[in-house]
Amino acid sequence: MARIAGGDFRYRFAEHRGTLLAAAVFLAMFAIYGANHNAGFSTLVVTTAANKGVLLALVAMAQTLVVLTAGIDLSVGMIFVLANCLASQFVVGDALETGFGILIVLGAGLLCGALNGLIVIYGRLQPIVTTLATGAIFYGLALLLRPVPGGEINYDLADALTGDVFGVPASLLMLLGIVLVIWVPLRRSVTGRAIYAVGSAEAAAYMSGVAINRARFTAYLLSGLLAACGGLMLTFVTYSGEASAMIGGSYTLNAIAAVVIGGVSLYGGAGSAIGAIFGALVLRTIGDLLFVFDFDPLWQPLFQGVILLSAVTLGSLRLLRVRNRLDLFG
Amino acid sequence: EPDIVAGPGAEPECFAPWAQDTKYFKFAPKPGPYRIALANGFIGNTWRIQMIKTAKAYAEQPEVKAKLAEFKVVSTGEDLAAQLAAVDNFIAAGYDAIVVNAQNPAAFTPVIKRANKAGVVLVAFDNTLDSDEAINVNVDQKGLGIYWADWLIKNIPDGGKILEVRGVEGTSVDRDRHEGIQETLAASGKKWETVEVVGKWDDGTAQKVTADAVAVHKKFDGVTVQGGSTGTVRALMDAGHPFVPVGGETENGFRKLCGAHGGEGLKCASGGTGPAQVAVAIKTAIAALEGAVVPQSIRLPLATTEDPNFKDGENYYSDQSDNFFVGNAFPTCGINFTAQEIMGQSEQDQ
Amino acid sequence: MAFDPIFQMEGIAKSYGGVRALEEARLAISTGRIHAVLGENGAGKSTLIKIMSGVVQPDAGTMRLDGQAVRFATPKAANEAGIFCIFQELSLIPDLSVADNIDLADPPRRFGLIDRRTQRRLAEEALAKAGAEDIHPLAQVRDLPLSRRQMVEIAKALARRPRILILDEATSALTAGDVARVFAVLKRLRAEGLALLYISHRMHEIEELADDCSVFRNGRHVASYAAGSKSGNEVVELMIGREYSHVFPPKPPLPQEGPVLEVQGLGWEDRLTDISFAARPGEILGLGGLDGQGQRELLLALFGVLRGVAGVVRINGHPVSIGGPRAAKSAPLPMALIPEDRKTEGLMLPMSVADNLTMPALDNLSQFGVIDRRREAAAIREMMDLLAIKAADPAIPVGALSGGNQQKVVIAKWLMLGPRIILLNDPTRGIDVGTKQEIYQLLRRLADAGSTILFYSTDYDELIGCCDRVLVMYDGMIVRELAGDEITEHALVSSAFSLPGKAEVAHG
Amino acid sequence: MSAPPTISPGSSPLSRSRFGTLLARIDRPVLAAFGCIILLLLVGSLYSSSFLSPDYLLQQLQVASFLGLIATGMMLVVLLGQIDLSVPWVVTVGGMMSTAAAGWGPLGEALAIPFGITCGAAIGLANGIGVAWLRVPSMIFTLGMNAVAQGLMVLRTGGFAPQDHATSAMHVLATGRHILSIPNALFVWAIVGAITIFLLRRTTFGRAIYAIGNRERAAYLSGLPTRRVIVLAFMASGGLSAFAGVLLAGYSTKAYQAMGDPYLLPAVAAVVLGGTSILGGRGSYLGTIAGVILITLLQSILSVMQMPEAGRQIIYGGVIIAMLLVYGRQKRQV
Ligand SMILES: Nc1ncnc2c1ncn2[C@@H]1O[C@H](COP(=O)(O)OP(=O)(O)OP(=O)(O)O)[C@@H](O)[C@H]1O
Ligand SMILES: Nc1ncnc2c1ncn2[C@@H]1O[C@H](COP(=O)(O)OP(=O)(O)OP(=O)(O)O)[C@@H](O)[C@H]1O
Ligand SMILES: [Mg+2]
Ligand SMILES: [Mg+2]
Repeated sequence: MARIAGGDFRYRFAEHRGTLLAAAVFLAMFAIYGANHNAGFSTLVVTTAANKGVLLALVAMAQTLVVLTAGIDLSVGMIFVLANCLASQFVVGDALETGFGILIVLGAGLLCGALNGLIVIYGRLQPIVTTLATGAIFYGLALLLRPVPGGEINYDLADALTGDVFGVPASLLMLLGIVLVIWVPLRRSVTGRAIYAVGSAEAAAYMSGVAINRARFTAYLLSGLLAACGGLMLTFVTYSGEASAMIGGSYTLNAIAAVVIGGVSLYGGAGSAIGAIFGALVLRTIGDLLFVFDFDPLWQPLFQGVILLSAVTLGSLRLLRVRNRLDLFG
Repeated sequence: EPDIVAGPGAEPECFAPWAQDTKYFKFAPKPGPYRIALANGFIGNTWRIQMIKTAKAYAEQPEVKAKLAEFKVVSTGEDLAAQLAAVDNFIAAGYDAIVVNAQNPAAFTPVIKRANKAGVVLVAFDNTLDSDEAINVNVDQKGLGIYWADWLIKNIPDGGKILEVRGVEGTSVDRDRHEGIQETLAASGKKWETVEVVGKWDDGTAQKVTADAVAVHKKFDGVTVQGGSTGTVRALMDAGHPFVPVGGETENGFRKLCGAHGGEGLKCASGGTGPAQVAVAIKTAIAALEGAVVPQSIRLPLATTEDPNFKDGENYYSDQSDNFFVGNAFPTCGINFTAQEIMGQSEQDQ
Repeated sequence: MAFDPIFQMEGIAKSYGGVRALEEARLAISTGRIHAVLGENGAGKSTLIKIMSGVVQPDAGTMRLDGQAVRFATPKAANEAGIFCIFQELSLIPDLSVADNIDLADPPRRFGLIDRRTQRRLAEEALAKAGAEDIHPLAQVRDLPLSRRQMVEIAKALARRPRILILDEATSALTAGDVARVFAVLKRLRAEGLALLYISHRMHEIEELADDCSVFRNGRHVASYAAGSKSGNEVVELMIGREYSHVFPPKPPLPQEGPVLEVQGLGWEDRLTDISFAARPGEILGLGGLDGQGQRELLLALFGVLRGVAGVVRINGHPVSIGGPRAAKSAPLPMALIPEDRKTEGLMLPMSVADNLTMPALDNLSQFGVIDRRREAAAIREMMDLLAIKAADPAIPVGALSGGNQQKVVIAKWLMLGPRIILLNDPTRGIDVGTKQEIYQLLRRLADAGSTILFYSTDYDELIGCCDRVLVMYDGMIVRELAGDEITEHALVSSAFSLPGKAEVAHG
Repeated sequence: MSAPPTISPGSSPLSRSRFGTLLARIDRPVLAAFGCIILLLLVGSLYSSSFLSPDYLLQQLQVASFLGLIATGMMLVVLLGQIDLSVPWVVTVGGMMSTAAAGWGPLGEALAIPFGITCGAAIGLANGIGVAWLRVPSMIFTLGMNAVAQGLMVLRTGGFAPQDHATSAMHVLATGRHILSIPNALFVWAIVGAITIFLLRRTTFGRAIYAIGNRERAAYLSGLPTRRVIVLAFMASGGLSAFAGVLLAGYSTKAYQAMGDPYLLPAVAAVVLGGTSILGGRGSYLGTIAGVILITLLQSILSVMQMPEAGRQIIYGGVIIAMLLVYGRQKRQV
């Protein structure tokens, strides 16, 4: 039994290696950042970092769910933007109206996710193409809703969620809540495991009697929901809505990068949303480093590009250990 | 927070109030030299890069340099949240003033609050803020539309078919310029038909959509283009479209063409405010820090030139890049950059 | 049969696109019996059981379970009716743990969430039932060797408490030891009153296990009979529908030329240690021993696929260092490797037979990278005739061929290169008796033509029947060399289990 | 006898259809795409008859040529089962570097075009190495390279190449119409296209691309130079994107920041609408041609119809989905 127990640890570690690595990288980078910031780790600095980190983290979680099914979602950014525009319209007024507005926003996210899911499952189109197209549609809707930037939000709620609770950023607590309410149960549920199975070996999963379509659908559904949560949060941070293709695009792509840095396999079936969250925080911290180190503004884009490239290339160090060339192929 | 005081303010000819009822700010004077930051958003286009170069050129000018302990520029890219975070960081890091070119004018309410609480002077330009809590250095976008429309009305005696090449949809700038044009044309009493296409302020896009419009509608009597003016005129020339009056932005390339073909009927009105407005914003910030009384909303003069006044080396530079934005002179503020001064700024020096 | 059947199929028909996989097929199985299904590749065995287990839907026909007519829309439905299948193509999820896989479809739950502890316990029980206690329930399936995975597959089925258990060539990847254990399990299950359906190309397995047999040919049911009521030859002839004899071609005396392939002190990681042997032209050199003792690694090492290989390899006396398949093709004597898994390593299933055939030889069929269509076409025709590849048209996807013909394509595509050293990695796995015979004869022809053949097989009869010499490997070392009539089942088995210390290590 | 890759069958390993039906199925996407083009023009002609006028159509083909070059490179990469997200800034690199070269006196003037293309190919080389040797998923590596390319351009030029004016050669190539008023750009695309078709159908390189796209492991064990092929494909993609950048610079007589941004998603969409499987291993260049023309027309017609951006986006997405639902669905597994 001792053998097994000893073994257990090894296996469990192997399972979470990616996540742990991402977490370590983030902590290191953030330490450097704080150490060089005039204001150090003051509440304002941390809260500021948290607020923008959580935005990307939520979208990255959304991306993770689809990537786990061996798909890719190019529309998360646009769902994010659409939710932002909806929120700037409906999340206002007294508690009741606000709550109702939030339901509208999240519901819209679910609808978008459902649409993606249905097209991928019953239309049998490739996820990447499907979401490329639906992304355009979602953006169009956002633009209908908000021809020009503006709108408003329940300011008390916004301040509460972008502020801090006894020095702990409220946005982080919200993220924690979402992880506990959505990710953790999913990870341990049958459907959650089915999502991994589908991503890892669809045919085998089907033969084993796994409910493939339900798994896929759930993944897209929750992906839409999480992206909408992100959009909601964006509205709290910006007090307004904007139908910006630029923002949508950059969040989609950064989410993919975050997912990879977070140790989720783009081939599906392996990885965790927690890892993706840390991946997102790593990406954000790259941006912050620009602030504390005195880069010429015209050097900044190059610096960010190089760091991003190195971050995603880090994984290929494992190649050095490959002894059987066949292991090089997926 | 600044005190709200009665006008008139300092240097009224430069810091011109937006309207009669514009309120004035007076910040508690601070001893210099100052730490000033420029929180830029997107950087990947010509206008923004020239703006940053101009800002640095201005900060390098001796009399300005003397007043600055530090001038820091950060570009946060497309992402609005990142720009807001940058402003918050500057506040936290105790900068005296922050100059922003907002990704989205509506979004700054929260940071303005925080800035005012921390006694930091916040000055917005280009994309100004929908707020009267911070200083806005405004270009009269609608006025620009009116300016172009008037030019067409003046040059097309009895109305006709106008091609309007619009900017990036969903932005207030595009909306204001568009309204300025349409309202003026409508008010002119002449008969106008306008065809709208979206040029996204991008030469390539503008050129493509113009070409399409010409291929389909064959002939226009006049053109207005919010940006990418060079591309639009190129498209007309490539399509062999006869030269007609054009109201466009202040790209050097546009003015080059106007200068070259003015004789052949390409009657241009080139107007806008170049990236140099960042200099006015910085100047305003310094003034505010020194305790001068400044309007909350400043109206920038438009830098305009019409046919036949295009002069090489004066209001355009045939030896310079087409992409260069020319309207860099604000004489009333003692600001006048030649292309060389801006281009001279090499990337390395900090 | 005396027993009244628990499950019956009548007049089952199924065709894929143009291909008729099954027509008028029928089958009846009873509890407490092991029913063997025999047939050539493409006879329709897998299709039949895919229909039984709800993976595909029949075009026509009826199925009865306990007398009631049934239809299974999905594998799930079949499972709920107590029918479980262990497929020829594995149905495991590589990225999940063994435990996760074993109760993939309906794990133990608490408050709607998966109960890890119970799951762990059930997994250990199931593994024990299948006689595979050595597998750690938390290990990722991805990290297990093929034979271990096959055991997990079996454990997975047992964990579901089946009424009818189907094994479609479930043993084709197993080592002798595992096969013995599985057989014990199957016999116990029979005793417990399960109905078992067993598909294998291994006659001796069937002879050992089966109570009833049904033979299929070209998608039709040709005969059902009680086990042992027919001689093996009759059986085989039923299967292949023609005269059947001389399975293995005669072994000519070896030409006494010097060795073309010499290996000295070859080692790799901890999987291969101090391998030394030499092979002569015209020789078929077998690799024996339990599965996974380094035979595959040895072949890969020679083919240049492994990194950091120690030792010397000489071809025609020249030391060579081969950096990969490409280099192997252009070695002093061209080399070919018939890989283990034809579906993922041998073929591009969706591409046409033609494209697959010419893949390795493209360089020879082209000038400055431009393919010479005429020569290509000729080469393809030649190969298809040489190996009698049954394909309606070389332009159809190779994936549409049956296992045997696919395997022929894998071999043919390398022969096109005219290799002088041929490495074969268990080439007859899942191949029917008739095709095997063809392959054995082909190998001998190639040897007689002067090629040197290194032949790894999980199957003793093959080694005995085909090889001039056999190197028995254990734990990455050559523990014994058998030549001529030393090569007996007994010698192979005994030396396979022997420990490195005891056996006198033979150096070629 | 041997099947040209253009009729290599469905992506599902289990597909078992016969040769005849095969041909039919494979041609369908291409036919459907061309069908949609006709449909689109007819719909357009309801708005204005000039959508059918030759000079409008030639005009569209000229603009389509730019996208066509990019989509060609993208297709090669997609056939490998990869994707190239570095298109936007590689296009810009092509434009800026060629115009920059034009600044170096007569020699630079002459070498402007090849130089621009070379710079693009160089980035493609980096992409290829990242994917083939470092084995980073192309989805993410090319994304990073795109950021790096942007950084380099912003830095190198600080917004303006010291010389960012296109050479007359570039201008002529992009906008000239010398032979019976057919745009030169169209000839450029035609030539590149012809070469691509030849490569894909007749050469070992093409065969290797399809093989790798289907199963890299088997291709490697068959002794194909998988890495070299992958790198070459990415270099081709980079070079062609840069070439498009060169032409775009010639088209608007100058290079400028972010000039490639509008081309990434349309390129992917065009390739997929043309029936190429995004998973690799299957697709025909004819389809890509159809896809490119389709996308170009769609954008142009919607814009000329003065459809507001919102509507344009929704229709654009809707049309892509609708068309793929008509013919782009892959067969169900098992
Ligand atoms: N998914 C499919 N699509 C097309 N044809 C198929 C498919 N599956 C099987 N076939 C064809 O149906 C016939 C029967 O195949 P099946 O796999 O049942 O044979 P088998 O008896 O299992 O052969 P083997 O012994 O090689 O497993 C073969 O001709 C095969 O080519
Ligand atoms: N009853 C029999 N009579 C004559 N020859 C037989 C008989 N059974 C099998 N053979 C031949 O002996 C060889 C070994 O027999 P078998 O059918 O067991 O195949 P196998 O070698 O076990 O194949 P596999 O690799 O699937 O285990 C086969 O190739 C077949 O040609
Ligand atoms: Mg079978
Ligand atoms: Mg078989």
